[in-house]
Amino acid sequence: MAYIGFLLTGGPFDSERWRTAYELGRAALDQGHEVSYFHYLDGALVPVADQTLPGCSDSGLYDEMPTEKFQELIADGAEVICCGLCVDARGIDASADYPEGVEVGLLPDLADIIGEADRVVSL
Amino acid sequence: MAYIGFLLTGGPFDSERWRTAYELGRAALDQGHEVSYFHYLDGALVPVADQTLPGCSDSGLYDEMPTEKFQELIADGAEVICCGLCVDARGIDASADYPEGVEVGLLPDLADIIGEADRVVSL
Amino acid sequence: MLYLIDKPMAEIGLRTAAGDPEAHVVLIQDGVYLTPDIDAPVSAVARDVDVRGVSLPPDIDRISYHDVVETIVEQEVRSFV
Amino acid sequence: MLYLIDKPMAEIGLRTAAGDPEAHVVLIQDGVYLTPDIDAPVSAVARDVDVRGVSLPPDIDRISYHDVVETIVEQEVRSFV
Amino acid sequence: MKRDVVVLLTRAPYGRVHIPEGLRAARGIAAGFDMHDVTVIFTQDGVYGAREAVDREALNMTGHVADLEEQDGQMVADEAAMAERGVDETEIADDVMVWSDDRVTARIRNADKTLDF
Amino acid sequence: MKRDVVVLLTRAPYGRVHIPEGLRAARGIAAGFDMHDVTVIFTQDGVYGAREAVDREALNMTGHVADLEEQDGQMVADEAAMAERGVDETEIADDVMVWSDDRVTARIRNADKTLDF
Repeated sequence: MAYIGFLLTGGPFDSERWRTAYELGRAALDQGHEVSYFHYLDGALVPVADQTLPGCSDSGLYDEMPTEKFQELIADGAEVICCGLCVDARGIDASADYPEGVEVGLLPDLADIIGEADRVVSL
Repeated sequence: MAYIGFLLTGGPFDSERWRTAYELGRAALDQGHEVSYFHYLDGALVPVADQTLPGCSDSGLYDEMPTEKFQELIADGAEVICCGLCVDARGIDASADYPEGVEVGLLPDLADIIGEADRVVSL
Repeated sequence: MLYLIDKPMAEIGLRTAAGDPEAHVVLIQDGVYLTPDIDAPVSAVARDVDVRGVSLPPDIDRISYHDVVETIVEQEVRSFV
Repeated sequence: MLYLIDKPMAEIGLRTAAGDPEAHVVLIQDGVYLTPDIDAPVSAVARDVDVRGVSLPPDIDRISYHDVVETIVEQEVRSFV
Repeated sequence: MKRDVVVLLTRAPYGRVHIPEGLRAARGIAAGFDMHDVTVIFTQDGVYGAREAVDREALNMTGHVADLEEQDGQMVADEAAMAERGVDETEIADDVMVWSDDRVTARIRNADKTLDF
Repeated sequence: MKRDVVVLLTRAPYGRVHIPEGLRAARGIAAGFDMHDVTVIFTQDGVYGAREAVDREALNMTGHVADLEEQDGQMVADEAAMAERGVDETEIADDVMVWSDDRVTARIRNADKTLDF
């Protein structure tokens, strides 16, 4: 088993990076690896609850919304930490806006992931 | 007096477009013109209340946070409408997350701005 | 017609301005890094120039937001920002 | 070493991969539009290829997310995404 | 007042919402009170989104394109942007017209208003 | 475990938070429990941010750069990216080293981990 850490700086609607982070994390969990995410910059917007976009294709990027994808990863054992400074900068109220399981941390958490993970993928 | 409409699709941290929209709107109000904003896509994140980023320079982009800049424009007479679909997609709770004066609208509001404004600037 | 040009949309923006004998190009945001090869007066937004520490060539004028708005009110604008 | 390459970071990413005789390049996201001129095996993420309707040249393989992760676990990775 | 509006789609189609949401805006403007005339132009990396081979369903384009057509909106691909990216005219979807550099830029200059996504 | 970390700054400095917040991350990593070794490389459009003439104060760089220096982090500008953009070595700030293409890319390959902003 390996430990794979992800740094995600992309937001939910401006690039595919959140989705790539999800797909790689999904595959890693399926293969029995340990997975941590550190959401930084607009990555902090990805797990915000209650995202809805009507009429989305079942085969596309938003078959489920980004927050649902990450809730699924958390349920399957992934650790998801959002940078508290980025949370505050965006006016996100973590206790009200994040679903259960999303943690708020700080840069020492990213430093720990870098120190402990076998692989780090920056997206 | 002219009527200037702005379409803002850029978010608060990924490009300078919100700031350009502010500066041009500020100058237009100072010159006695009428100003409307339609915030679309990540533009809907710009007026979200309670943004804080510590240690920002007084001479830089975040001397005040984007939401404060737009609250100032609203106080000085600008109309700020956020696209409701974009609001919902981002998990923004308009009544709780937007400061007073920020309206939620739909694409017909953009169509009206295009029909009525003397100039439209897309940012 | 005033043409606001930023870098990401410079490709279509400068082509569009090039076909207008009355074009006035205004470089804005990261557009101030550009030195467009165009037969038209070119200005650059002063604030965007200053914070980036860009040295403008002598044929590019500095312009304030105030003057951009004055010009936009006088004539139409196309934004490539 | 595996090199994940998207378009916005292709400039530094492909230069970095070019210096590694053991490089395996994986085009990902908008990186699948690229046809890198590099002396290394090149793969492209299948899902990203399909949704964009890109026709891959014969020397670029398709790769699944599952296989990307397997390869990342076997060897180090550099992400330019 | 009814306006002649050009909507520019400038970004690559997948991974971001700009092409589908730009189309949503285009048909929303065409359907509004003034019933503006709307021309959607795929330019720069947006031309990738005008190709027949893209998965329009996965890109959430299908419904917006149908609505836009119903409002008599037209879709155009910018030949100069295609040439720059090696996209051939035969690759462009049937419901998208291919216009030359001159025609595209003249259309943008002559529009009443332009928006970009 | 203490790691050798490269932080790549790839975007133009003004209008987005990537350079200051990338520097914040760099010094945060250098100051963490493991005290990682950190090299910040300004590359692609990021090299504009390594120029002496940028207003570091307005870009919120000053404090992060000071903290990074205190943690013995180093800052490097990528000469190949500079050449591509017409940025001369004389324009680079005194506290940023200019490294050749080979040296930059070898450093990235040989790092334990890389991050980019």
